[in-house]
Amino acid sequence: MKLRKHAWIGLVLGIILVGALVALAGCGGGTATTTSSSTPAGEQPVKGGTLNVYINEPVSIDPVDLEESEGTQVGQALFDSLTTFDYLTMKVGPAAAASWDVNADASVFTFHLVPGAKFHDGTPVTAGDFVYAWNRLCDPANKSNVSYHLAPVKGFDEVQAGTVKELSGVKAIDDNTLEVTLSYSFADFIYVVAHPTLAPVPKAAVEKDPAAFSAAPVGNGPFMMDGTWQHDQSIQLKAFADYYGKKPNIDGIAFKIFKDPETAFLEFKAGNLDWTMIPTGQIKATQDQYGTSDDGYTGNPGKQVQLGSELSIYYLVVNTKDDIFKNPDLRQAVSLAINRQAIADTVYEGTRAPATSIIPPGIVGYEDGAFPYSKYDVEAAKAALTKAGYPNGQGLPELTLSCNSGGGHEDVMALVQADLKAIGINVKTDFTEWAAYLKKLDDGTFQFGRLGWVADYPIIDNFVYPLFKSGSADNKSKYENPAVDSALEAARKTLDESERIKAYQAIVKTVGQDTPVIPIVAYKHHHVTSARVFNLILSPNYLLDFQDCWIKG
Amino acid sequence: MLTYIGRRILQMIPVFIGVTILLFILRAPGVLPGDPIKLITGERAISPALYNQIVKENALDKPLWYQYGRWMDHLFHGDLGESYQLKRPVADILIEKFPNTLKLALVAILIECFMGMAAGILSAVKRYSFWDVLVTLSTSILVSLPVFWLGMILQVIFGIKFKEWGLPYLPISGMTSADFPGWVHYVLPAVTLASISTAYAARITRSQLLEVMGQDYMRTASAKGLTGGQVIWRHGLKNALIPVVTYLGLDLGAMVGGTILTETVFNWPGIGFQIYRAILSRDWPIVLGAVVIIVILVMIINLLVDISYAFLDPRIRYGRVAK
Amino acid sequence: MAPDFFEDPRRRDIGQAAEEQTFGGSEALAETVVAGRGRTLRTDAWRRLRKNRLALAGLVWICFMIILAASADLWVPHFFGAPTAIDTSKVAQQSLLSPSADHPFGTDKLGRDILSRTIYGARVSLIVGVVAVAIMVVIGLILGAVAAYYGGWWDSIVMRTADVFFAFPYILFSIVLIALLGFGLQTVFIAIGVIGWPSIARVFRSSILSVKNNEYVDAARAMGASTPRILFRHIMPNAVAPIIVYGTMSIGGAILTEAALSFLGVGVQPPAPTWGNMLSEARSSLFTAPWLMLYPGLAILTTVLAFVLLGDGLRDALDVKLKE
Amino acid sequence: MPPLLEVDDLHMHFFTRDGIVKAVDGVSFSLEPRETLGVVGESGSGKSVTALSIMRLIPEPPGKVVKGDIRFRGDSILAMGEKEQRKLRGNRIAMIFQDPMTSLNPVYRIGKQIAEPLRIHKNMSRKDSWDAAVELLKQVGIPQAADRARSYPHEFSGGMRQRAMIAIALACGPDVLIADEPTTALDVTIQAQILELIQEIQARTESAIIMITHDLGVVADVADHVLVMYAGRAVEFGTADDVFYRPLHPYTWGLLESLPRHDVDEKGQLCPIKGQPPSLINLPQGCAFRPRCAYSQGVCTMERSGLVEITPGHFSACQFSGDSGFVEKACGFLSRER
Repeated sequence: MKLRKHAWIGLVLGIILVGALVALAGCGGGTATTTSSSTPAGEQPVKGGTLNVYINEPVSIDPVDLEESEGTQVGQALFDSLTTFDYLTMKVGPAAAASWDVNADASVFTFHLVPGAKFHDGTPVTAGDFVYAWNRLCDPANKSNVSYHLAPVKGFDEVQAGTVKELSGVKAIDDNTLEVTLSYSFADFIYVVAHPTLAPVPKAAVEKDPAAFSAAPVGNGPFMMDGTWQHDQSIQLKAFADYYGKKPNIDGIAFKIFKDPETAFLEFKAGNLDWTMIPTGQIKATQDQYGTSDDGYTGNPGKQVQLGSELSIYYLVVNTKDDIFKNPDLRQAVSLAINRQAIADTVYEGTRAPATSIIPPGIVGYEDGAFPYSKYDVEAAKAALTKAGYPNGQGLPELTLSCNSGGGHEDVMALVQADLKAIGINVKTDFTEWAAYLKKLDDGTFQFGRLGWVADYPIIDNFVYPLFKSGSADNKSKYENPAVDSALEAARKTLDESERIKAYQAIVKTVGQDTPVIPIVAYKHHHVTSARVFNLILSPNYLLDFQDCWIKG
Repeated sequence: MLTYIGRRILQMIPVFIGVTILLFILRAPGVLPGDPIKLITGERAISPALYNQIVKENALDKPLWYQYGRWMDHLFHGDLGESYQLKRPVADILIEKFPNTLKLALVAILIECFMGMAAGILSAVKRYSFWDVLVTLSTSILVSLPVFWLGMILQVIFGIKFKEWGLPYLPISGMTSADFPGWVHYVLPAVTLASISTAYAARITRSQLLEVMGQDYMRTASAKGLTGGQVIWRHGLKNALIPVVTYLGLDLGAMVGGTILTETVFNWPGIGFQIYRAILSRDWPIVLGAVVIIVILVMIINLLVDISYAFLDPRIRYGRVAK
Repeated sequence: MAPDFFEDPRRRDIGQAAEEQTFGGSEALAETVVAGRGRTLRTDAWRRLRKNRLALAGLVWICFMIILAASADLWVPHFFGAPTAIDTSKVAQQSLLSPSADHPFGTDKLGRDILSRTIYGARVSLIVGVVAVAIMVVIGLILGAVAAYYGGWWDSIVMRTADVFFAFPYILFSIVLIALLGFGLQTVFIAIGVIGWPSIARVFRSSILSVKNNEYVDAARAMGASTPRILFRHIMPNAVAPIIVYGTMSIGGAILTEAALSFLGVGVQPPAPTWGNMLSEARSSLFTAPWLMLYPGLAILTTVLAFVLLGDGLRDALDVKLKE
Repeated sequence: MPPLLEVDDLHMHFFTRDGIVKAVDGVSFSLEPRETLGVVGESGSGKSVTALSIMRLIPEPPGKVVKGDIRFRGDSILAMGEKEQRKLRGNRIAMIFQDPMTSLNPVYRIGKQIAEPLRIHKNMSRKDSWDAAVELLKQVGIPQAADRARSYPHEFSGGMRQRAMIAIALACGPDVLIADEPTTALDVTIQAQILELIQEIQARTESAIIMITHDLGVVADVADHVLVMYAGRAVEFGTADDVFYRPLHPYTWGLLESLPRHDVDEKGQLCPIKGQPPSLINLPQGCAFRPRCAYSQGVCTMERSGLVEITPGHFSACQFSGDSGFVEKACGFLSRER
């Protein structure tokens, strides 16, 4: 190309433009400014305002399929279940059921509903609505992912098989009395019925137009739909005037739907969100800028970053049927070699805690250090490796660490790889997409990989039964221990709460010795509230308390 | 002309069948790893009742050819099936998402049209000047930019930094928000989406215009006593812009399915991201439905581009060209 | 405007439609003046390329990147550390350091040196670019030759298949292919190569068609030359220039596609350092560590730009007008 | 009264990367109303550049008039502003181009293209200009002009397009009509028709015509005066009879010899001029024609002759043109036979 002399000015200008861009992006370090913190001590709740909340696109906001966190977040605002779990006292309390009775062997539960409670359309909430909702949940035609919540209820298997339409174990004695019969003793069932997916639904509204109901569910909770679900955009809620319980301070909630936390966080920074997830990598800076919540759960101006424990655990699943990994000493060696603190500090910037058990903090009966090998001890790891028959890794073939890609697990896997290399175990990583990865886990064609487990209820049973019971579909380690199996059945039948907890704690210790799974980190929240929101609590099971927060300014 | 259109529509049929067969082959069990239905419940195992229900509803236990026939039959009755994961009719999902992508694409095409053509005309008319070099260089840079990187930079500068500096700033994600009128949300995503194509449009405009400016009829026009501007405006542009129009048409077609990156960066509730997610979760009803609609749309757009040729360029008479 | 172009505009994909436009144009007057000094095409093209300062800058930059990438093992780990080396005992202190003398581009979350990763990232990008385009060209040449030389049904089948490929959204198609083949470097270039062939096939097909009926080809045929011989001796030399130009530009495109796929998490898998992976990782630290985003992005931009400028220069130098 | 059009020592040079191209390097002539001037020369001799310089259609840069002037009715066109120049162009001075196939805009109807100069220069309405265009099409011999005006160029044959081009040129009734090789691209039979048409028009409209051609045969029939150009310079100028029957310059002789002659026997040899026209950047020293000239002598390499009036009104730029013996001897055969 021929250039006229002064045309080179253009070239120079272009270069300067690029340079300016570089400089601009370079100075984007974000100067930490401390927000002037108003102490919430003297603050009184103020009425009004709409809370802008970040969520991902939910799968469903209808109780028939409240599975993942996002839909559940919306569902719990729209619906009240029979009971509720109070994380401050670690006790189950009343919600739609004012009280309940349990029979002697904990197989029949009788719930007494709050009289006069209404659905958002004004119809009364009756025991029949629970019966309808639970049958609806179990009917295969409704394709619920979460019908398993009702698996203990008598008649569940028959309904699932499609032979009958109604759960034989659920009866409305009268409008305000619901009787539930289980097919086995399960004292923890009162924790189960706290789940929002077991909330009542008004039959008339559902059957008029099921699709419309799913897009704008009519519930019995403190908030009601304001319009319908705008897919991928927003779900708007407003306070329900006839709510039977404590009425919220705020007028409404706008759940704004984002594809990823990065974008949402940008919106938060731009002032358009009152609560969002902090992308990992920006947590420290966000703490510096917005201050950290004292208890990790309650967000108040100046103390806005929530870093409390969640009921989730991140672990490595080891294939106990693998020729090499069937050796428990090797599994223990691997577990001892992993520097969980480094993972928690660098990858998660301290927003996850090193896991010392498959049970995370926040679960009733949690014990620190229940998994004896779930700690970082290089010398012990080397000893275990020698005991396993591979001194300094000699004779040990290269191991394959499988993982699904795109979930942000790459950094964790890189650190695990580096840790194992340090004691002489060579590991190669094998990333596949989620679909292929899950197939590997199901087929048992893996050596070790990663998984996470999120508790539905704050009880140990919710971890150990699905993960370690022989033949359980969620038992990807293919762990088989008859002693654990029988202890599990016994624990479920134990009526006394403290006895039961002890029984479960013993099971956890047994499993910990065998190390079919290697706990890595327990999840913590990494969320932030805006400076105008007071007392916004994010519970360990990832539910926001919309009733007690208020907005000012 | 009508026979031409008819012939073109006939030509579409094998392409359509090819695309759908290709998708069904990919969908066949064992081709792509992973059981789509087991994915529905994520890390938790799926209940047999739910599994069987979805197999039954989708006739997944039947042979593949039967499923293909069934799917085609449903398609002709306007039924695209139901998403495994979202458990909603695919048609509903597409009706929600397609307009968003189309709207964004149209705004992007408008930007391309004006910015691209203006830059192309400027650099062709002022050839070898400062402006020409600027346009040439900036179009080269634009086509070399990763779209998602550009999007991120725009977000930081116009969404975050501008706000920090107290300047008028722009929304950085989504289609709606309380603080801005709806159209403002289009600015950054549309600029990002249009970036590469604007550069191409500018390049095509420039080279076409330069070629046209060397044509004898341009000299004829000057010899008539038209001003330089009139010559380019009246005689040059109409000739030069015909290929640009083709390009824009094809580009609109490409954008209908190719906006995943922009949609991801700007959280745009469009079809591209939906398909991407559906592929990863093996939600075949959505993949099939969306791709089929995209293919049909692209074919229609291409046909319209061809037909518009006949109106723009009188030399084209399809009936005669057909061999 | 040749009728074939109008008969089916879909035969030209977007990139091609855009790239086939000449940017330098012919300088008719100067050309007539200097014409007729006997030179071979190659030296003539080289002379013209040398005069194009932008294209030359592109070439120099590409050579620079190749040298950096090829020699990386010799010096990069020594000065900046290996691109995947992690010391878990010190990772907390090494994490997210801003640019300094030790780490001129800073470090990422796991304490890995960004400069080192950027240099090693060039390997992946260049390899993906070159190999993907090589696959693209080989498939495209074979199918383009078959379509053009045999014509008739062969032509229809190849061109309709190309239509099917074009009808499918490009990035989605790559994702499906990657899902089919599993993750990995090989998969990425196979996916890009397999999807890109129709453009090459069309360019090649039209080059062949434009010379197929030339007299010298007829003459060769009359003298009993075999079909492959005719293809290679008479047609290839004429078709090679457009392929070189299109191939050069496609390398830039392939690098961008690789980055996009890695950005979406379906490309080359971590911990392998690729520019797309680095950008994907950087997205979560947009505010705290903007340099994470800056350097890989600039690396992609400059490298792709270099190929684009070189491609433009080659097109002008070889006087290729792909639209025939 | 000044002449209608006067070209005075015009030097049009092009400044390129490779050097200065002296495309026109000192050409002068003048034109009176109703007069026809033939300009003859090979490709690259500068005849088209001369015509385009008059129209001011040479892009500047790279072109530049380094010396000389062009005057229309005594007013320097070069000194005029762009606006006044445009008022002349297509209005008082019009041009017909060589290739009718490419000189019409393919996307507009013929009628619109003919009407365009009328709309610019005469401020005619769309309707009036269209009617005038149809009338013009009739005048240039297009049957069913009203229908044909609605056609696009590609629907016209070559001859019809050239008629349409002529109609465009004639639209405003120009004083000077420049025809740049108007028949070169046409079939032989059509060529004659077009030439006839041009003559007919001249008779009717009293325009002056500059007929540019490489074919001396064409000018012989129509021109009053003939200007022979070589390498950017005039080498011979005179009346058509003078140049045709009493040519003085060896280059003119070469042109005449290369004419197919219908009046002598069929076997008469065509004698093309040997060699190539010189590069306009590096003109040979002395006479530019010298390397190709069969009669060159030592003196030709030393200096070049300007145009010299040999007989009244008949100029030549050959050293030896004044030597009637030389002329007789060298080309006697030509003049005798004609």
